[in-house]
Amino acid sequence: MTVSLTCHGLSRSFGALRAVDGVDLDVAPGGRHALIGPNGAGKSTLMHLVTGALRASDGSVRLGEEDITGMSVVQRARLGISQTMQQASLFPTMTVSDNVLLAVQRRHGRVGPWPRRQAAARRRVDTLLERIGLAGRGDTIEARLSHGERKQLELAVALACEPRLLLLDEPAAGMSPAETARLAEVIEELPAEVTVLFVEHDLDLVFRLATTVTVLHLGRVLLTGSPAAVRASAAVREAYLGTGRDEPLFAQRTEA
Amino acid sequence: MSGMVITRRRLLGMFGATAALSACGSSLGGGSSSDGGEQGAVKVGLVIPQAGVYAPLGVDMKRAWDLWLDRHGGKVGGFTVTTVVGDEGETPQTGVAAVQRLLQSDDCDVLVGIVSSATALGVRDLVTESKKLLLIANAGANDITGTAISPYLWRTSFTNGQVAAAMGRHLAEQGGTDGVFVIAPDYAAGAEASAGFQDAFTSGGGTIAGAVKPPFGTTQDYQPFLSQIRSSGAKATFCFFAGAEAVAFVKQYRQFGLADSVPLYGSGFLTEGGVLSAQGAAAVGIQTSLHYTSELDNEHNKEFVAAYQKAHDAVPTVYSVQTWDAAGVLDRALRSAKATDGDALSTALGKLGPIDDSPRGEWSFDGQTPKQKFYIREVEQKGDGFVNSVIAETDAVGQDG
Amino acid sequence: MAWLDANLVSVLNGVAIGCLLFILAIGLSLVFGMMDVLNLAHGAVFLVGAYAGWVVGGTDPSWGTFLLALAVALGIGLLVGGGMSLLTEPLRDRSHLDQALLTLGIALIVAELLSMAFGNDVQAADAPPGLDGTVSLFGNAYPTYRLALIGVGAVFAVGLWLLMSRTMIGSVIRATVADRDMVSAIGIAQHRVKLAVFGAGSALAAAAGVLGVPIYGARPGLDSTVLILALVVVVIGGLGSVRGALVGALVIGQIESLGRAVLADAASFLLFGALALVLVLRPRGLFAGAVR
Amino acid sequence: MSRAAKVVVPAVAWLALAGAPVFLAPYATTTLARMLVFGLLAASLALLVGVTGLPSLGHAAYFGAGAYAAGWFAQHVSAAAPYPLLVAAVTGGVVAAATGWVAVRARGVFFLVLTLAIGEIVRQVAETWEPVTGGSNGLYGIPATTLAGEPVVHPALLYWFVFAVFAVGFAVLWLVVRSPYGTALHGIHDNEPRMRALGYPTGLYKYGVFVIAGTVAGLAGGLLATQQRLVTPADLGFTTAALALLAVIIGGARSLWGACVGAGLVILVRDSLGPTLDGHGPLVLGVLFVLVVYLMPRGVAGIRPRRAS
Repeated sequence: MTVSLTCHGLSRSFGALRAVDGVDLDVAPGGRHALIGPNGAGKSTLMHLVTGALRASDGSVRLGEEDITGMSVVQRARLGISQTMQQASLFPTMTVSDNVLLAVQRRHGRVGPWPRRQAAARRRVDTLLERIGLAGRGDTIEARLSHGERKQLELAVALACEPRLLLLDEPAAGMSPAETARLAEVIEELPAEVTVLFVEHDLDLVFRLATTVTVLHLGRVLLTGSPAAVRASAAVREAYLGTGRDEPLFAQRTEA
Repeated sequence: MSGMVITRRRLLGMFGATAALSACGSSLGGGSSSDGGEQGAVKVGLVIPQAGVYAPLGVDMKRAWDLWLDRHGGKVGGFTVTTVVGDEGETPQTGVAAVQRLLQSDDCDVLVGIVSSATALGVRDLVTESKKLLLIANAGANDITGTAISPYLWRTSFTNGQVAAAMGRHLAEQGGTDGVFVIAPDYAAGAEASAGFQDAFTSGGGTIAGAVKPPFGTTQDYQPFLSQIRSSGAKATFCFFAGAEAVAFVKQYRQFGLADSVPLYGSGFLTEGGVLSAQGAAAVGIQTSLHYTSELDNEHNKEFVAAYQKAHDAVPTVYSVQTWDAAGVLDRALRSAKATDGDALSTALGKLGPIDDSPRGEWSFDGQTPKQKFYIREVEQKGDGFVNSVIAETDAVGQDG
Repeated sequence: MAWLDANLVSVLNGVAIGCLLFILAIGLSLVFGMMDVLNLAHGAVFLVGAYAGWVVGGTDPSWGTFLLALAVALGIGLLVGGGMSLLTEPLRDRSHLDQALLTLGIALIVAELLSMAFGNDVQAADAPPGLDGTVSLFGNAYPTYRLALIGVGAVFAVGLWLLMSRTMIGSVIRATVADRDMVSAIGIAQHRVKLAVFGAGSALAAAAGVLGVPIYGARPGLDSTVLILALVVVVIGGLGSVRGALVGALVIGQIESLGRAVLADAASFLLFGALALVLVLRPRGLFAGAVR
Repeated sequence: MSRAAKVVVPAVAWLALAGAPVFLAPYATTTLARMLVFGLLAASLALLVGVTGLPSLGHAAYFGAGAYAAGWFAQHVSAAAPYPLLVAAVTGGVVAAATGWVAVRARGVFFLVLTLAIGEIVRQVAETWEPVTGGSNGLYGIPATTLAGEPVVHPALLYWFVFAVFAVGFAVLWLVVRSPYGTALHGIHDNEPRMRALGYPTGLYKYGVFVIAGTVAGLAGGLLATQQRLVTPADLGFTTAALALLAVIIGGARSLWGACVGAGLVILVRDSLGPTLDGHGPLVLGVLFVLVVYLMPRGVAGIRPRRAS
């Protein structure tokens, strides 16, 4: 049940720019693996290569034993890869419940063109919303949610797919401290057999959740190790500060 | 529920019967019918295209209808006429809806008009089931008074085959133009005209050099077909075109230098009415067959043309005359039927005999469509305008030419 | 030999018709490619130009009146196009369908206004002096005006190519086709680009109307016939590129000319048969490259 | 709208439609029947445009294909209900299946152009395939539909027949919208890339709804042949497609009911008002198009356009 994610020599170019350049990445089954690095390091591109939104120029991606390099987004999703996106974008004219229901019915129901009562699916939706902190917001139209709420909903939708591999792209960006704390709890409460790979700028969160951290720099892997090893690494400090960037090391970014 | 419907219908029926009785009564009271005799009223639905490509024909038809009423004191066959105009538009979608409205909502007694054959065929069942008379003043599909015949649809115009066959017979009789190329657009009327011409021409001993069907409605440029005519070595060309296509074809026929080497013949719509002024000098010399031209030298036509010009400052066209004659035969039918229902009028039309006061010359019904003479006309310049002068006329022929 | 002669004329004629179609379709293609607006009023603008050519130029135009008509049509086209750009501006954030339907409404209104102003009769006019005769080609008479159209089309094509490849305006246009948001991000006001392209595209359509009068005339219903042709051209050629519009126009010119001459029996099916073929094989047109 | 109103209003509307012939004169009944026919076409288009976000300019092709099929079948095989209508629905679906795969590959404005082109191709076939379609004159003299051997010609009976079939077609659409599949279509409308990320094969879903909408449009076409007993190339032309879209927009795009109300208005303007306007019918329709586009604040399809990702 529990799967690993293995990237080998993974590359992606945009014209002359090699956004991801020969990355080897091993995410252990049931691991909590964080991906960090300065802006432009290739974190999001790497995530897209794993979800299938972008196709690799070179290298391979494996989920457990299965080579998924040539698979479409849809096929990968059906293998159990689920994701939240950096810019929260769901289904703006649907209710919060229906947003989650879309994921639940894909995972559990048969999506036929005739009505079903879906009582079980609705119960699942309510349970998830409660777990994520959106209880009572089920009948709200998605477009009316606050930014933080929308990020929560993203996570709820991703979890509703009952993924084997969960990819989180900056899950805490734009969240209030209280929301971030709730998010951390939710992730910590995830079943151990779910493998998690996440990109995050909030290092407190990273060090709280991650079992392994990979640092990307200029499209390459700079370092993979335990949180403590990464914190102590001189090379990481160099990568963040030595390239002339003036942002403080590992500071929490606020971003719209 | 249905009880209520029946009650309604009964009520309507009673109204209708009352109206019919009163009409009858006044007719009896007035003795033998005369021009001044008040026989009642008739509501006529005039179905003419007011929008779309056929709209110019609608104008000519409306003018003729108005002129007829104007010259007969607003009465047809002794009945006071109320005219309701319905816009036929360009397609049966609008045409059928207009007829439906005139029959069912405006309660018209008689319908006159209809330019498009598709619309005429499309309203056949509607008209037949409501047992009202429809006098078709243009639509020329053979089937309207052929395989799709209904006792309630009569026609004062022509059939597509009949017009073209007149030219076929004429050319065959003339001889010397063996090897004629036939071009007509790829739709029902074009096919009927093409077949009508070819049958008449070949059975008269002529030979066909080739035939082609340009796409209907979308052909702006006839060069590919003109090239074909040239390379076929034809001695003459027969064509069937109307409206914008007639203008484009005639102008391009001259632009590509064919007009001087391969004489052009056609069904009369090629050079009739508004299209002739658009063609201008390019049309000079073209010979066409038709059952009318404003140049006809007969008493009724001269009077008609003068009155028409006075009233509308325009020269009448074949479309005007067809509508004028529709009014004329309706006048006779109402006079003898003394009723406005379709059955009585249809019976009356069947007994009508020759129409001797038409601007087109004498004609009569053969079946439910005219048996009439055809004129071979040639386009000439007259003053600063152009006219179709008569150079020959044929014997009277019916539906199939 | 006669067969060959006849078909050489058809090929040449296809080029002439293609040139006219190119001038007509380029505006539609650019507005479509740059602004994502399907302008269903493009045919109506052509008809406005045709009536301008007939009214200003007269049925037997001199060079003076013909050129004046061309100038008038360019002016009116610019105004109409600019107007449509402004009218679609409030719909900027709405779906493609809204904008297409708005232009359809405008097309119906414009066509109806034209028929009210100029009647429903078919109008035709001659070519200006010197071009209204015929020349002998391969032993066959051929209208001089159509040969001249090839020249005009070539001038337009070269001019537009130079504009697109050698000028600032051209690079903005190409960049807009490729990535509209990028262009606005570097500080070029999108609504200005749109106004300019809409105006210029419509002006060209109106000019095509004047140039087309000696062949097509001016009449109700011409707008929709021409719109369909222009749409087929841009779909076949691919959207938003001058090269695509040119190739599409020349291909359609040949289909309408040589194709109809050679395959006369299938003439009615040729145009849409070719379209269907392209749609199945290359749904984004023959020259859909960087275009979204 | 309150919960009670959500039940009461549709109930009253259905009852009024069912009882209409009792209160209305024959012409009004016939017109209402035509509105129902066009309404079913518009509702099937609303499933594409409003629910799924596929703005088709060629939907009349399937309507017309169904109409021709029903007319041809009634003329040559049997006019006994429900066979011509079944043939119509199947034909609509088959033609949609044969052409839809080209269309659903395209996005945004390309979808508009491709569907328009498909519509024109189908219309051209209708104009030219004379032995079957009757060419430019169309299919006329279609026999009246028979029910238990009796021809249905009386305006009220014909209306009830049309109404019953309309109800069936409408119910199909309604059920689809309320099914899990309908929820998925709504999701595709809102955010297609996201639906793919959830594991929905959206291309297949769009193709499916295209075929369903084509089938119901074919059924509506069959009703047209039944009701009008005439089918011509104009019935599947661009004008018909555009008017159906207009009806959908007037109704607010999302709502199947709204589309039917919009269809009623369009038919009223075109068929009842149009013929009395001295040829200015097209002008009124043009103004209607412009007004509707500006006055529908949520936009035609009720969506914010998304950037292609």
